[in-house]
Amino acid sequence: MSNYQEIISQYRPLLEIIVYGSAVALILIGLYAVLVKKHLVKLVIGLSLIDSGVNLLFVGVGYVTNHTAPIFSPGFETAADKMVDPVPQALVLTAIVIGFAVTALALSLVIRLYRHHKTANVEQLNRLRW
Amino acid sequence: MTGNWLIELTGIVLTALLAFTVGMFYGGLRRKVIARAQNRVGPPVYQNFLDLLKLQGKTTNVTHGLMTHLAPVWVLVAAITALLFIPVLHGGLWFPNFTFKGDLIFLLYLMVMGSLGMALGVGETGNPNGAIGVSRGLSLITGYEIPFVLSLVAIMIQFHTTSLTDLMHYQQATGHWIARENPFAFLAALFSVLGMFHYSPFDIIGAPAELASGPMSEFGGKYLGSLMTGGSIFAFVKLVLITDLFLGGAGHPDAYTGAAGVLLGLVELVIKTFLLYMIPVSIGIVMPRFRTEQAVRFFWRWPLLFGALGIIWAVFWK
Amino acid sequence: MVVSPVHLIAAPLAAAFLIPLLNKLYRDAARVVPGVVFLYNLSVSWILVNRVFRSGPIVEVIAGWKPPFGINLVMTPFSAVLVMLVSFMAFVIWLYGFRFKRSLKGGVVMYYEILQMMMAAGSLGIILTGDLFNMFVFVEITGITAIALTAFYRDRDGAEAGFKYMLLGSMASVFLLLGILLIYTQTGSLNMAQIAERMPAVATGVKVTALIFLLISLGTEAEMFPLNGWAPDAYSQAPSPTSAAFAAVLGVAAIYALARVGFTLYDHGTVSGFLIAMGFLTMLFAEMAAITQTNLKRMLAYSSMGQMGLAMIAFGIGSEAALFGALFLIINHAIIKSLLFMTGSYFIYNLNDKRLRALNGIHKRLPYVSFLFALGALAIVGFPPFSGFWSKFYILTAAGAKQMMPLIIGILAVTVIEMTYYLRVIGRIYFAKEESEPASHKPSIQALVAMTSLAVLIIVLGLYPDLIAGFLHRASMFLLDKQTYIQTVLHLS
Amino acid sequence: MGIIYVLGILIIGALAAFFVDDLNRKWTGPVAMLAGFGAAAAFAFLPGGIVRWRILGFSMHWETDALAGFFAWIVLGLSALALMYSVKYMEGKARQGYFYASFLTSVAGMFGVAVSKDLLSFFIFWEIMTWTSFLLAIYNAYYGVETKGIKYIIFSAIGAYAMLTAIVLALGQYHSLEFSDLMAAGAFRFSSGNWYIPVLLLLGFAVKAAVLPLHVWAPAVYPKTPMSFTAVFSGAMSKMGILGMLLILTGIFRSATGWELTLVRWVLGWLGGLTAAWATLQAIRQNDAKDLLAWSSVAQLGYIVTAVSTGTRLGLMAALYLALLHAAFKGSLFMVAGAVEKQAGTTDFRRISGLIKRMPWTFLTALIAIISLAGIPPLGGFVGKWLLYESLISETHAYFLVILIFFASTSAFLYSYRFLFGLFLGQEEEEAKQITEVSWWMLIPMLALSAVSVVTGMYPGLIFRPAARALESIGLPAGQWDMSILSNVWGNQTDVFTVGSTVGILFVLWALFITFKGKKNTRWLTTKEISTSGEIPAPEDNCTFQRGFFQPFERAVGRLYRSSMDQLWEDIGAALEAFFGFIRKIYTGNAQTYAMYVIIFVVLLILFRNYIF
Repeated sequence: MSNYQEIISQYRPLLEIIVYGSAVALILIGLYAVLVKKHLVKLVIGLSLIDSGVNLLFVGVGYVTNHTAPIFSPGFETAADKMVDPVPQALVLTAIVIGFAVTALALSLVIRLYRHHKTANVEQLNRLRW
Repeated sequence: MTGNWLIELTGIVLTALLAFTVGMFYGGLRRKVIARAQNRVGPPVYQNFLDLLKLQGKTTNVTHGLMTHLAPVWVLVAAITALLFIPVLHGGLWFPNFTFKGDLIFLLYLMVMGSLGMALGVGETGNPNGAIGVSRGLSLITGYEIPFVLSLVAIMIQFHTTSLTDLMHYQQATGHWIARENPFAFLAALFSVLGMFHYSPFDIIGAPAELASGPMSEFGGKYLGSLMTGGSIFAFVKLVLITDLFLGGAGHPDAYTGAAGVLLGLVELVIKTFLLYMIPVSIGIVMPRFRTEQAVRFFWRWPLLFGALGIIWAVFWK
Repeated sequence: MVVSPVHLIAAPLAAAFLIPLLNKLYRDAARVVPGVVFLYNLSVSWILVNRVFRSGPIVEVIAGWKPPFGINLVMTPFSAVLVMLVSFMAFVIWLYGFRFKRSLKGGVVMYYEILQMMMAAGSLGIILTGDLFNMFVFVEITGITAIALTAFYRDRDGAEAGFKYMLLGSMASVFLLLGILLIYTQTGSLNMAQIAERMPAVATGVKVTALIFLLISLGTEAEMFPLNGWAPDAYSQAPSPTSAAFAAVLGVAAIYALARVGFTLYDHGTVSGFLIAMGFLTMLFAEMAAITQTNLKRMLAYSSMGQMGLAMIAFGIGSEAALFGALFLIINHAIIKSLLFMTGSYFIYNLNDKRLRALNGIHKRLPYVSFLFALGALAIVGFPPFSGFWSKFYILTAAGAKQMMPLIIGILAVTVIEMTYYLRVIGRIYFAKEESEPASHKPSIQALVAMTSLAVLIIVLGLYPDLIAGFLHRASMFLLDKQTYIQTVLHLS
Repeated sequence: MGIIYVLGILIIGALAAFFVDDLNRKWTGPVAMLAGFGAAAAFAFLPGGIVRWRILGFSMHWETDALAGFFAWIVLGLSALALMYSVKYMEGKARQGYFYASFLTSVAGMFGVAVSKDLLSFFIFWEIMTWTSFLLAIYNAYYGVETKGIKYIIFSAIGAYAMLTAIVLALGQYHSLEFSDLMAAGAFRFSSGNWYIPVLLLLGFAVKAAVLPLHVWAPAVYPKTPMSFTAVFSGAMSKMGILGMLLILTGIFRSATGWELTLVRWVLGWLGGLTAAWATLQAIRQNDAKDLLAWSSVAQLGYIVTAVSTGTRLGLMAALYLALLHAAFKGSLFMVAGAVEKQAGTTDFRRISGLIKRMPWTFLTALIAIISLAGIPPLGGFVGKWLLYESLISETHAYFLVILIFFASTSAFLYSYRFLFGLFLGQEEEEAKQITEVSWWMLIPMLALSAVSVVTGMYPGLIFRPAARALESIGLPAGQWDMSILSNVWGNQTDVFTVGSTVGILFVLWALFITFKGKKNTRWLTTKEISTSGEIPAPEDNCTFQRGFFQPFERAVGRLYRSSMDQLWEDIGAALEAFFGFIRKIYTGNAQTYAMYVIIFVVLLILFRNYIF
């Protein structure tokens, strides 16, 4: 255990760059897809990517070196100050679930749209405007 | 001026008679003058009296309805009422009538009353020429009334009164005619007088050749007689009004008292009004008829300018 | 019976999950149960509102984690008023939609009722929650249910509107998450009271960036100007009771969240100018778009956006009178716009045509509904003696107290536009020659009761606004009083 | 408590009329009429008193002082008569419940405006009267709604919201909305530093009083409203604007530093004069009696506005006098138009003529009202004109303005005559033979209103005295007023009683003479038997001169007629709507664009965060 933590603390700057960098990259890639791509499914994928990026960001922020998982179990009742805050993780878990739900909903909408319009081009979906 | 209603009534009747007589004679004179100018012999001066006698003597009358029936009454009543509110002679016992009970603005409005009544009567006859004449006449009113009002307003503000009696009194007291005190206002009023008399070039209402004498065409007998009477009185009213306003009026109760004063005053009045009357008459001899819009526009140009100058003059004269 | 704010959220959620089961037992359970739940909610919120106004805010701790840890519900006078409003409107809308799609059996109606209940629950959650985490969750719950409801009719337009809503809603949720993340990294807490306490210590740059993210996300829900592309589509394509609910339930929650962020998490002064400016732009663009609409429900949707803009302006002005006006406006908007959507959808139901020109002379066929629509239109424009006048007047008074003449003139100029198109519709309804064939969908008795009660409220509040003035004054004062909020929530620990 | 009773009777009457209409249509009108007369009676016999109450922390204050009483009488009296007229006028028309409910509510609004002593209740009643009158304005048909009714409501809204702006600013500044408090604080003075408060308020009132650039709604809406309400619309509702002006300008009149009064006299006075002249010119060219009357109303209001702007003893008296008298004669004229419309089906001069024999009483009303309108002695209208001119000449020295007014009122003879000629004179149409006189239910209100003109022609003091009390109640010097002698500041007098009796006596005398002279032989002709055409026109021919009646005049005025304020506003409206149509294209309907907006918005906010937050 100590070995593992030492390694991590040694490479922590790198790790941070990797985690945060990939999170930002994911968000940007997702944004690119959402804003530029024309295919509905690609838009949905873009949204998914953004979601993942944000979640990753959250996980990264919530991590605290040398803390344990926030689980109260017999013998560990007083360990609250050594635990990481459970809230971000709960939030991320919820966000992932919600993201899943949204993606599912989005895909079902895409299917329906394709059925009605015979196209998946977002630019042709502007019957409702002005 | 007096509490004695009998004297007042006598005065009213006398004034009306005087106005009637003078007005009728002026009408006859006009016909004579025009005839002479055109190198004709013309009717005698008293021809109008003969015409009136004939008209009133007719017994068969037709009428188109109540308004037509009453139209001559309107005209006559308007003329007489206007006469009663104008001081025919300055001071004295007989001829000032109701002057102290009406001022210039009132007179202005009173003078339209007859025309409106006439217009209503004409309207009812259903004669299109009559209606055309009314339309022209009303348009013409908007023309000449404006310079006239301008000149009246000029005088009112110059002398701080709207009362005709006060104006006459001022002219008598100072000996200066208002025509001299405010020449522009006088000029504007003179132009308006041209329009008021509906003589050529402003004879567009009757327009003998076009409209078969227009408004008058459906009237005959007693109606035409009343109209003539009213018209004659009204002509005299207009002349007296201008005389009183600008030419010093007539009568010098301070200089001459009693019957002699009245008589002298009347003579003065007749001379002044006659000379005034000759202006529209003589212009009428030489000028051909305007079209309505030309006539209206004529009044909205120079006369209007003179009127405005009159007001400016009045403002700075003080 | 001991009640707590949890019931307000738990009851509809539980009922929503139970409905499929109950529907197996009793065929019309899906129709009846929501009513029971909403009635229960209404009575609970009535008790709670009384308790809040009598003895101060209620802080409800969930699962034993005391604030600032864990999750908790806070019911201040400000949220209490809105909870009451949302509960009431949810009930009325259920009543109105009782015979919704009565020709269809089971399934479809069940989904509709479930979604409506979920949306109400989510909205109540947004209003009641004391921490950002739950706010996020509830925003998402309402968002997803709202999207699903938007696409409820399985036609192409519904799907299109749903997709747009989905896209913008997801982006909003991303920004909400980012905002929460930033705040969390700086203050180390998700509890709003604690964040508010610690916020002054946070570096300005990060603070403002977080604020921007929060404003963007909540602004999307609250139909702020450049972010509201979804709104007209969603309002116009959703089923009619849902459109009413968008205005009366979702909109209330969204504007609450915006106010909570602006007033409690941050200082009011920070967001004041922004809210006024964006509120005015929202109002301006919405009304300009509304006047040229040819579709009744789109017109009403744009008008809703305009009202939200006005509410934002009021929150931006931020004086006590302005908040009073804002609260009153939110209440009026919920009541009147619901009435308009309800009556308007009966027109559409009868005509099978959403276009305005189809409305010509409809009053002959639906005299009572037309009358209610006209009443609502006059009220929402702000003609006295209807309730809409007082809210607008109070907001203007607040602006007048600060001598904001351009703003007043701007608001009123926009109101002229608003008035124009509403009165045009009234003109059409009453005075145009009718064009289309008569249909025979008379309103159901439940819908009539629902609409009439709203109309009565409009008139009663218009003639006697003092009825609720006391509550609103307390509520608006409490919103301004940040310290009390912090202390009330945190002193529990 | 009289105020409460009056309002209560009107509101209950409105509700009753609305619901009675569903039960039995026959009773709707009588119920409304009862409410109208009941309200007037309640106002007459119960002490008005003071009503104060608070709503949302604002105090409301209603009181019937002399000024409120004066205007309340215009409102209630005219409305009661109009409601009586309505009973038969509206017979057989649809949606009477709607009509009468709006009518009575509108009357309640007007009454409320008259008795309000604080700006908030003033505004509330003002708005009530506005939207109810809008409902009435669109009663007749939808065809006008898009442009005409909407025009009314837009202009009203602009005016009302200008007022509202002033109200909230005044509240923010002075923390009170009572007229008396604001007046004491000098809120209505241009020199107070908050010059925009009186300006905005005056703008609001100017819309209702149809002052020049804002007048276009009136000629559009008056003819389209049912005539029984137009009588009130033009007769009473527009006077509320005059009342407002009086209330606002009192402070300036009372404690005038020179330039404020001069400003009012110049701007408001000239606007009023221009309104009068312009509207008169427009009225002259109308071919429909209702349009003509509508424009004439605008013109008459122009006089009143000018009269108010003088702020002098004669001028203010002229304003109040004309306000009441205009209500009387324009009310009866609109009723005449309504009567003709009901009996003949149209009021277009080109389609009917010669109704005098068919509707003699209606003609009599029209005649009296028109003479009064034209200001010809000896009827009441002359007195108002006299006061106005004397005030402008002798008190405010507005010499060129008086010329303008004079031009307007001289030109008014043209349309006055046109109205009478167009409907009642000229040759009779063959179809018009079946037309009959209207019911006495309609005639009595018309004749009653005409009687006002006749009586005031001889005894204008009947109006002067309450009007003088009204002026004194707002602290303006009104002075002594004789029963029938008018006198200006120079002491020149006009005795209208003498005038009236002289004219009357002479008229009767000569009328008797001309009637009885050769009476036996008088033959009454039809309008077809005219001498100059040389032959009697065939029954189907109609020689009446109706088209282009004042063409020579129009040619004389010329270029002025080519410009149109209405067109200007409509162009502005169209341009705005086109602009809105362009603006809404930002909602492209493309989901991606919306997403792009979000991102751009975020980026902008982050870039400029230091300036925004």
